[in-house]
Amino acid sequence: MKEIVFYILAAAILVGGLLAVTSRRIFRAAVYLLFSLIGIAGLYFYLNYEFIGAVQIVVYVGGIIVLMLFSIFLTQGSGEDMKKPLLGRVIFSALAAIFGCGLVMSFINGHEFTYSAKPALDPSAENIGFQMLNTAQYGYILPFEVVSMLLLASMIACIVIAIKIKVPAHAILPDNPRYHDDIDLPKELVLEENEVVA
Amino acid sequence: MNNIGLTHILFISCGLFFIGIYGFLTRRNLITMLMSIELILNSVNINFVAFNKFLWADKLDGLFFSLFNITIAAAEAAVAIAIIINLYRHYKSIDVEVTDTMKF
Amino acid sequence: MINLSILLIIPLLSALAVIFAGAKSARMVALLGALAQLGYSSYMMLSYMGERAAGNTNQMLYQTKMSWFAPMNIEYFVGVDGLSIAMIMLTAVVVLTGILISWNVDKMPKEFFFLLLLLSLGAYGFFISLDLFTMFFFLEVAVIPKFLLIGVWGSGRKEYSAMKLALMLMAGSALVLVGLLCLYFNTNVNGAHTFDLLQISKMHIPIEAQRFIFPLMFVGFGIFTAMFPFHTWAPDGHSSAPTAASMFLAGISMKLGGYGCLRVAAYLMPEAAHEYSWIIILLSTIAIIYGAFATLMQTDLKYINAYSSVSHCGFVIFGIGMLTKTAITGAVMQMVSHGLMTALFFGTIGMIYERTHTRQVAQLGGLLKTIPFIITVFVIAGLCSLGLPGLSGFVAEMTVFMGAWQNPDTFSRVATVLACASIVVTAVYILRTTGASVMGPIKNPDFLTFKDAAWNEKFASITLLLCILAIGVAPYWLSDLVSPDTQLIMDNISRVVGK
Amino acid sequence: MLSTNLIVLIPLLPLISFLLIALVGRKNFPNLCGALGTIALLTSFLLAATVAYDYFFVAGKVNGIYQQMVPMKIKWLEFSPNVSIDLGILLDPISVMMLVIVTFISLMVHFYSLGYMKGEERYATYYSFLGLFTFSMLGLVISSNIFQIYMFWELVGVSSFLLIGYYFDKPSAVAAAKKAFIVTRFADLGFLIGILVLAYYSGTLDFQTLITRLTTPTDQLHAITTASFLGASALTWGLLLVFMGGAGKSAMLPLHIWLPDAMEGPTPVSALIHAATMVVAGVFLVARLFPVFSISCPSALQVVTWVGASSSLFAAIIACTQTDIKRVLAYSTMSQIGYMMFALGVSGYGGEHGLGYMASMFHLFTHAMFKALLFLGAGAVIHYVHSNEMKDMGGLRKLMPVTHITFLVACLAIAGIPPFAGFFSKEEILQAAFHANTTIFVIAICTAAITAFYMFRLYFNIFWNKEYHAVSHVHDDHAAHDDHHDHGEGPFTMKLPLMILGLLSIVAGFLPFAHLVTSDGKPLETEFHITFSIAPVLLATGGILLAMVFYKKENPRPQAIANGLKGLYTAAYHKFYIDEVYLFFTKKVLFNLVGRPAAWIDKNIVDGTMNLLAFITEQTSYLIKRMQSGRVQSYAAYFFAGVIGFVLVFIYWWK
Repeated sequence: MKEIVFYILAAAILVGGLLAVTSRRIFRAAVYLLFSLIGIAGLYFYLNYEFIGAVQIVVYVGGIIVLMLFSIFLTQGSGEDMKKPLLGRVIFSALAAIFGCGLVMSFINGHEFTYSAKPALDPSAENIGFQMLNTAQYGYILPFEVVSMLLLASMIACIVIAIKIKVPAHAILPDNPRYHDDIDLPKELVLEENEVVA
Repeated sequence: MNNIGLTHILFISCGLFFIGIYGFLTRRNLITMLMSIELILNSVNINFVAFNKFLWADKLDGLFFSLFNITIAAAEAAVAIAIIINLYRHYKSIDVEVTDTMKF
Repeated sequence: MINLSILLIIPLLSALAVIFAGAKSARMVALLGALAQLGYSSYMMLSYMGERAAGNTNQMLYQTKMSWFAPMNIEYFVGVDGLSIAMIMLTAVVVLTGILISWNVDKMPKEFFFLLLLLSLGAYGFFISLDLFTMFFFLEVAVIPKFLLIGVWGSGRKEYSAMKLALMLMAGSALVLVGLLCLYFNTNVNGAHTFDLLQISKMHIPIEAQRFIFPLMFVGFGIFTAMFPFHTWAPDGHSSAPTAASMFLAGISMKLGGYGCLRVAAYLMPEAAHEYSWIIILLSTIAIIYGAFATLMQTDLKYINAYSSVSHCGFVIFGIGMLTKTAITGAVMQMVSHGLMTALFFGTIGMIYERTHTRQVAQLGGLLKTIPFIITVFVIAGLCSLGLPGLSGFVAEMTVFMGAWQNPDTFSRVATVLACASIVVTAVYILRTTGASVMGPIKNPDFLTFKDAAWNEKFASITLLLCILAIGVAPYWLSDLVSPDTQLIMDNISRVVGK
Repeated sequence: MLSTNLIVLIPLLPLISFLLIALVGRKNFPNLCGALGTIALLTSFLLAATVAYDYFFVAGKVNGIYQQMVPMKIKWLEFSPNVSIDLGILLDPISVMMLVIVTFISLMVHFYSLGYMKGEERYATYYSFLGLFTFSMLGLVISSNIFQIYMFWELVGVSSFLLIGYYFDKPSAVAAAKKAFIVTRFADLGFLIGILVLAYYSGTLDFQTLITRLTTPTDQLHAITTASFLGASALTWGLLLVFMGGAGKSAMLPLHIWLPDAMEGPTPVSALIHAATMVVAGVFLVARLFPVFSISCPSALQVVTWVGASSSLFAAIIACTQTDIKRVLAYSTMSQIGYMMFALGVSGYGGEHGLGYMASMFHLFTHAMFKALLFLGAGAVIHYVHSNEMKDMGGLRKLMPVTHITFLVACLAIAGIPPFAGFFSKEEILQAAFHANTTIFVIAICTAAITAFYMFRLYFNIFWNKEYHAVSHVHDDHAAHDDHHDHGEGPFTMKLPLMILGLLSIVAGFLPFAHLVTSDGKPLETEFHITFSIAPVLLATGGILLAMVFYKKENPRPQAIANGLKGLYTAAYHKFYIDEVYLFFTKKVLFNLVGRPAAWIDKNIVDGTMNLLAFITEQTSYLIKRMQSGRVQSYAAYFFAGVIGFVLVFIYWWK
């Protein structure tokens, strides 16, 4: 029974992932990715790590996928097909991936893991929270704080990068001839002034 | 349960990783490339969790690593998307082939 | 008392002064600098001769030693012997005349003279250094300005030539650097390594190391002296270079290589020099003969002189390869002689070119009638090149031949006979050139309007001519100046080889 | 007596005259340069005559033997403690004799040129070159060191080059000058290597030491005769190579090709350089090393003999067909020098055996007189006619009486008719040859007959034959003499040397030469065999008569003979095609098969390799540059490939 669950999860993860990287509709790709991520969350549940499975669902499914969907809406029509990947590259990448996969799998297969015999620690939210905010040895308070700084920094970065500022063209990129007004350039190369952003 | 060991899970994560690689190498759309990266990150997370579960069940460190990974992946995705949007404003496209000005 | 650092300070100061001088007065400043340098060098030579006559038997005189980079034992260590003095005098004369000949350069004169003086600084530094690293440093100083001089002030395919020359010379100095470092790590002074030339000469470098280092050094310096088959920078470089740069290139720069081959390669690694001498002789004999024959077919005056330089510099390498005292003395004399002669040759070619705007032999003719002074000097330079007694070339070549013949094996003998045969070919191409370009009927009516040499050109030519005659008529002073030091080099060689 | 300072002045005076004229005189007082040069030479000649007198009659003889003296020796360049080039003066009978000949002929030429070269544009330059030549030649003859002789040898070569190329705007003159220099230079290569060989084994460059070491049984002699190369001993090689240098300068077969062309120079120059002095330098050189040749290496002397004999016959035959009078004289010079050479060759060393040596030197002496006279006379004729060609001449005997008479004297002298100078010297040579080798004797006597024939062919063609008609064309090099019929036979300055030389050509034969110049310095008693002389004189007379029959009056006989001997005649007329062989060798073989390939290889293979390196580098950089495409995915692919590569390396290879 458990095996069946596992294989279903595995199939969801792998098939979802495969479809996510091959589908030519970007919206569908996002949805396939969603399935794959949910499968991974399922795998965590299957391993009895409920907390991390929940985080996975909340962050990925609730956050990142939604973010991606928004950005898809912002950047392009979701309906039409994406461009076909270059055939040569597809072959190369596929071969490389299969070869690499085979290589790694053979290593995994050949390796004898020594399973731990010690009593398992309950991965409950309580235990996790206790150890994470612990300042003693093996406590994770410092990484926790660092990650919070990182999140703050990335938040600011997102705002700075994505914000729209109107500046005169020559003030931004004085040296690039592409942005000079007095040079005759093909039309598609000349940007309108209001399109130039920081 | 006994039949499903660490190896099985590692197979999954390995497959997922190379699927991600394949996607990253073939996809031309930046957002889909970002998706591939998410797959790769997730495969890593699976590994952490699986190792923790099977090899060091008395500890939680693998769990923490994947937790932080998820956090960082979120931050990364956010920044990446910001960059993608910015690029889109410049080039009117998010095709990776277009963004090749940093060459030679 | 002589301070050798002054030899470096004068060109350095005059180079700086040229920068701050006006565009018009730059040449005057440069001339004064060169004159001061010549004066000081002559004074140094005289006092050196005085010291030697007074019985000073130190190998190197006027030594100065300062630590430069202590962790690696790199020192600013200078000193001179007869060999370096001959080279320094040559440099001083050629630089002075080079400045005079380019008196009327109108494109960026300040930069031109600055680079010229910088080049001379490199050459002086190279000749007086006794620390291998310092020597290498100055060698590099003497390379870079050439690139600019040819690339900016040159003519014809100047970018190509400048690039070729700079790359090949750089390759040469890269080889030298590798050799230098290998040598350095094979030295041992109380557990530390040293670059000190005098100390290295006294210690024994393992023969396996010598076998590896010697070719590196010799080829590296050989490129500088246009050794076959690494000579191809010379024809292109000379032909594109402005007159003064050609003079410098052939007159001094090629001597850097010869001096290096002798002072560093052969002196410090005598066993390897002995082992490899057959290769050196082979290559240089090829260079001599083949350079001469290649010259026969050239149609451009500068190419003619460039190829003949390849042939003549072959004698330098040939003399070194023969490893007898007389041959090495001859090689040194050939360096000096060729330096003066080729500078004179290039100088007069420059003067002719300035007037006719062509260097093609076929387009010249009958110039002897219109510009007799320049042409007379040109012919004398040619006669010196073909080894006329009374001019310096004869003395040098004969010394090399006499020295070479002292090796009794058939291989050396055959090589010597072949090298001797080149003097016939030399005569053929020199006479063909002079016959076609300066004798015969006047080819172009424009030639009749030419003015003969101006004061600066006369001054330069006469200075060089006097030096050539001084060596040609009274060679013993040069021979006496250098032979004690070639004797030392030979001692070093015979000590290990037992020859 | 024999003050060193005075002897040094003999060569130095011409040098000073050269420097003075070249540096100062040419610009400031061009017209006085001739006089300056002549005065310098006159002084020089007087000094030389004094020295000769002192040497031969006062100071030179010790115990009845003429000694070699070295009054001066300066170390010039030291190669190794024993081997050095010294500049010195070596006085012995031959060098003193040469001093006199050179200064005297040079003086005559200087004097003659005052009139002949008058009005030339480069009059002063001409005199400066004459000074340079005379200096070099004098330096050559007094050399005490084999390398010193080589130096002056080269210097005479270059002054000859300058003088032949005197009319430098005439392409033929330039070509001739080049040819002369290059051919002799080629011969000098042999000389140089010969010097190297001799110097190496004998361990010295000094003539006296060298000769002593190589003629007496010493270690050096043993070493040089035992060392062998290609079957001949090092001594033979050395001497033959030295002789090669001499043969080049003396225009011996097959290195003679430059001499006829050298006639492009002004005629007085031909008289000085290419008849009387420089061309006998080869003979002088062999004479200088004669003890070594004769005592230690007779086989080399055999070569000298045969080269000399064949050259003399060969040149005589060619001379019969030439029409340019100076070329006839040039070939006759070559023929006479051949005489001197084989005379040396058949000679032995010392005493009675040294007859050939003495005869050779004697002939050198007399030949200098009458050959200079012939050239100067020819110069006068050319000056008058403005042409070198026989067909433009004829019947000049009434127009140029002095020239006619002196020329006749010279022709009689060279033909060996008694009592003119040539008779005596030639008799000695023939006697020496007769005693040594019959074949050589036959060749010699044939040559003598042919000589008489072609000289009188020349004489009759110039002075008799048809009546003289002035040719209308005017030579470029004599443009200044448009009014040539006004100057008649030429000024006094031209006539006087002719007369002096004519006189000497008559009386020089009576000099007691055998008492003065011999191989070992001891006087030699020669007897005069009247019976022996009959045959040569008769043959010579026959030659003269034959020439008279053919050429005294215009007649079709010469043409008929020429047609009869067509093959031989054409071949001789074209100098037996030796020039063509040389041209083929130099132009076709050396230039096309060596020079051109060398230049091609240099441009395409050696330089091509360098350029190929540069090209490969450039292309590689283009290739690598393309990898830096700016495409993230490519980078990722490289990265990925790299990771896999490292994984493989670390797992399978780097265990």
